[in-house]
Amino acid sequence: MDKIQLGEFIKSINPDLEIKEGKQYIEVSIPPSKLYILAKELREKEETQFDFLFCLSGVDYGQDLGVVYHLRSTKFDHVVVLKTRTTDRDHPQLDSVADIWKTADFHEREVFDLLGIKFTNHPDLRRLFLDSSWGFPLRKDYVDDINIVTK
Amino acid sequence: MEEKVKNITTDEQQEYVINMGPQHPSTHGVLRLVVSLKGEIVKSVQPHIGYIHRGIEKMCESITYPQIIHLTDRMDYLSAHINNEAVCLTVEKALEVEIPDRIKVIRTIMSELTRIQSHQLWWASFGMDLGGLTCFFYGLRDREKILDIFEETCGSRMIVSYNCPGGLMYDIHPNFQKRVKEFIKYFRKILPEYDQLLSGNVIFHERSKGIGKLTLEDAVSYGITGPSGRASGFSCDVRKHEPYSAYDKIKFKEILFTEGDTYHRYIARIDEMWESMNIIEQLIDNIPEGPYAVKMKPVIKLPEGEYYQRVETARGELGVFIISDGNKSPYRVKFRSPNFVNLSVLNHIAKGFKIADLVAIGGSLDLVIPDIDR
Amino acid sequence: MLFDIVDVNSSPSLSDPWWKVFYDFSSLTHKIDSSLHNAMSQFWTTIAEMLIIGVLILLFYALIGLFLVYAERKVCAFMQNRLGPNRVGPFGIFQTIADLFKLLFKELIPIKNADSFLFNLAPFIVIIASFMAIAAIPFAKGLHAIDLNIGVLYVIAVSAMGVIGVLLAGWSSNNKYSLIGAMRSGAQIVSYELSVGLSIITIVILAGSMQLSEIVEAQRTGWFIFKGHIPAFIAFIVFLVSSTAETNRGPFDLAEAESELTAGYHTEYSGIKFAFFFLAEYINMFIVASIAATVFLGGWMPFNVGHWDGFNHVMDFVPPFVWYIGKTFFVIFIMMWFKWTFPRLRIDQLLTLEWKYLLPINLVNVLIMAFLVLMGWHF
Amino acid sequence: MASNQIMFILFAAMIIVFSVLTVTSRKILRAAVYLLFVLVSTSGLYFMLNYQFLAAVQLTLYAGGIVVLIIFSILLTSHISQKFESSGWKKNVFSAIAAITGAILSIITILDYKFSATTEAAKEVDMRLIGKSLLSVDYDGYVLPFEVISVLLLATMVAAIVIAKKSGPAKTQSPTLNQE
Repeated sequence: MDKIQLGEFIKSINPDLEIKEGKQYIEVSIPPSKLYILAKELREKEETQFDFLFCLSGVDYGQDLGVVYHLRSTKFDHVVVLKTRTTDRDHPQLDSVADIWKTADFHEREVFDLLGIKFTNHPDLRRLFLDSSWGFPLRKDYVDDINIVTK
Repeated sequence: MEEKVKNITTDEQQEYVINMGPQHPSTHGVLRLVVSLKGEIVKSVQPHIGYIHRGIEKMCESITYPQIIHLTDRMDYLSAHINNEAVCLTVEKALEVEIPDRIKVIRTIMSELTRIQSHQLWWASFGMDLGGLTCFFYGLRDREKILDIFEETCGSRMIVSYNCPGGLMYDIHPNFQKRVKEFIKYFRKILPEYDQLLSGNVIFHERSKGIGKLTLEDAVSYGITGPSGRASGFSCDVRKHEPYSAYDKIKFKEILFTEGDTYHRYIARIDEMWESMNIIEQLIDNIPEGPYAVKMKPVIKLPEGEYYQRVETARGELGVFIISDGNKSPYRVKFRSPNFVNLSVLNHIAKGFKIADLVAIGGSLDLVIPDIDR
Repeated sequence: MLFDIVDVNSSPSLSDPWWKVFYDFSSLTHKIDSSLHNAMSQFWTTIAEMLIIGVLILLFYALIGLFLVYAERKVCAFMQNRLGPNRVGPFGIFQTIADLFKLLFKELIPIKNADSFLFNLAPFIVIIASFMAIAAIPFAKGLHAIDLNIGVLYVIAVSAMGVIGVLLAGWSSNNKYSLIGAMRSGAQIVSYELSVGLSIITIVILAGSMQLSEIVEAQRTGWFIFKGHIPAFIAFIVFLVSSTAETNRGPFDLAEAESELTAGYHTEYSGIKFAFFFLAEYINMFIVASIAATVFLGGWMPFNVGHWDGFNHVMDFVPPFVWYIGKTFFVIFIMMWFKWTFPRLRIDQLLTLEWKYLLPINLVNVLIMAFLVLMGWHF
Repeated sequence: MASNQIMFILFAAMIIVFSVLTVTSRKILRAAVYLLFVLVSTSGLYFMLNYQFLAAVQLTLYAGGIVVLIIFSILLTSHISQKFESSGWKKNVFSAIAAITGAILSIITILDYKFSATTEAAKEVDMRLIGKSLLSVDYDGYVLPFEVISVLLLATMVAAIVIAKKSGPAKTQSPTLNQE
């Protein structure tokens, strides 16, 4: 499937989704509550088979915290980008996809460590790089006068 | 006698936990593996990382794009050139700059040389992990030859920073082609020696065949890329699937196996060295004339948007994900580093094997710790 | 007598050429013994002889240790395209002496929560075991400290005691790596002792004696490795493999596998205590190599071929001590060659090799050898 | 005093001292090491008597074999910080009585035996003789005990393998380290 067909297909799964054709990949914005269901469907549907989560990045959008999932199918070689964001900066929570793609285990731990987003149902959500005395350094409002040299 | 009774304990307490690392000869850097053993059998491996976490992603948010290049060298220092290329390609893609063929060809040659030297160092240390200390010196001896070529052209041996957005830092040295050809000729003779020393050895076969099996399904699910993934049959070579630089113009094989054990991860890398030499031989005589860099604006600002570029480093797929808000420094940079992902599978495939196998499996995944920590 | 340094049975005959008489150390030791007897009482003679032998063996021990460390570094360097030590003295020959001083002056780090008595005892057990073994080895005709009539059995028995030191070291360090290393080493040495013993017994059957001097004497007409047909050769190979394993050297160096266990049982040792383990490893290598040389390669006997009298005369002219040392270093070189080319085995493969391959081969080999000897088919 | 006597006294003293230490030591591995010293000193006595075969067998079997096995099993089961509790006075009294009774019995037996003095020098043991008598079926041949012992050892080995193969409940396994 090419980008347009893929967009239409995803639209057919869930018509409420906001689908944008990016410069490279098709981008799907999705509310956190629907993320897990869609991810599972994309993984399992015969037509899509997104079995390879090649990148999972947490992003601080200023107001919101979000996660971007880059999915690829090893069979059809097509790519989709899922984006989700939550407005709750104090207790951000998203569903974990670690049981769909095992690689998400480490990636989600990294996001939790650096951005403080909690993933529900994650098998082993501990901090990865830093110890608990640190804040969440990839957030834009993170202040550390000692360790970070800003411009 | 009471102490005796106390000593007979539950199953959980019977686990014998040892810390491999952060300073341990087989972890090749500051990786700490908390290994639960039962006898010599590994029950679980919990990687503890972050000992050299430098926050490269955070640092990138406050520096300009050409400066980022120099940080990427420090991630996977053995694939320094390919890491640089990834960032350059992202920037060039975002700015929609047309890159002349000369730059593409030189970048490809340099990438493949980087891949060979990385595999040589891996072979050296892998041999050492298995107890064959001579391998280490053989591997390093040959790696020096490539580093010499790098030094002549890039001015630096390991942390090359040879790429810059829009092309290369400098033109190639006049001797470059000659020396690369000499190296290929030399290494074609030397590489069978590697087989004689290690791959042909019975003990090595016993130590590596059937050890740490990774199925195709798990490889895809865990996202294991590079030679480790291809040994399991996961066709994940970015050079084939999303060709960049000059890879669309040349012929080469994607090394694929189906067994996915330590032995085939090893063979995949050895074969990749042969394949890299083929690639270099196709290109080295046909470097087109032209400028070595495109004129770029003095201050590079990426248009607003999200850009993703994948490249194939020596260890797997490196993804560079840049979110730009139109400033001279990126809003968010994410490096999808292959080692970070490859490490996550260690517990899964090392379970149930012996502690000596854990070392072999860890060696066959070819982890570079600064790339894990970033 | 226990401290009888003289081999009474074989006094030199007058018909031998002068150099054979000259090379026979039994007359020299006789002379020393009798002159000491004349000078002092029986008691003080024994004490004096003990002292002389002790000092000589200590000196020899230190020299061999120093030389073997140097040799290992040079051999490994040449196998790895390096130069090896080349700064201290010509060709770096004083490098090991510099190392020795470094080890002597290094701090002995006391280990918290270690069993300090056993921790300090362990290196001594290891080194004493190798001391005791070296006493029974015939360096040349009439040149050995004690010539027991069960010499082979004695050497095997004593060299096996070194493992106790290794086990103690591993346990008393209170370090998990050390403990794993000690366990491996225990399992390994206890199993491989069988093969070492059996492969020597193969030759004992052929020689009909356990006395090392007699075994050497029996090889006057030909080394056992040639005399005993294929079984002797198989026994030699098995002995090489299993003795490499018994001395904890690569590719069987699981007890100190540095890529897995950092340094195994001697992880916590430093300074001179570490040097003891280090030295004992090399001396053990020397001991097993000299047993191989004595039992299979004719000890201090020169290399003679049938009726080539001229050739044989030239060979006879080379002093027996040189022959002995040459053969020993040949075997040591082979063991170093093993170490620097092979990757390490895993513990289960190591035990499989012993129990499933070497031991059955050995047992059958002993039977074949007994059959050969009974039928008188050997040379 | 002759050197022989000095050596004998030395060995005897070592045997006595280390025997006492073996039973009084509160750390199990130390006790095993003291036992090793006792056995090695005993083999020293054999060497003095010129029973070289016996001495070497003592070294191989007891010092090299049994003590290694004991140490090995201690390594598997006990931890370095472990100590024996000192036993109560009742136990002490009873063991003292048992020990003294044993000592009296052996002393009586030794005194009863008529040691005949001899002027002959100690004989060198002929290895061939030992080998032949071990396999001889004559009146003082040892082939029957030899075979009985080998059958016993075989049975022991089979039993050991059966126990090792049976994956028993976790409780029977050692807490520190299991060699598989």
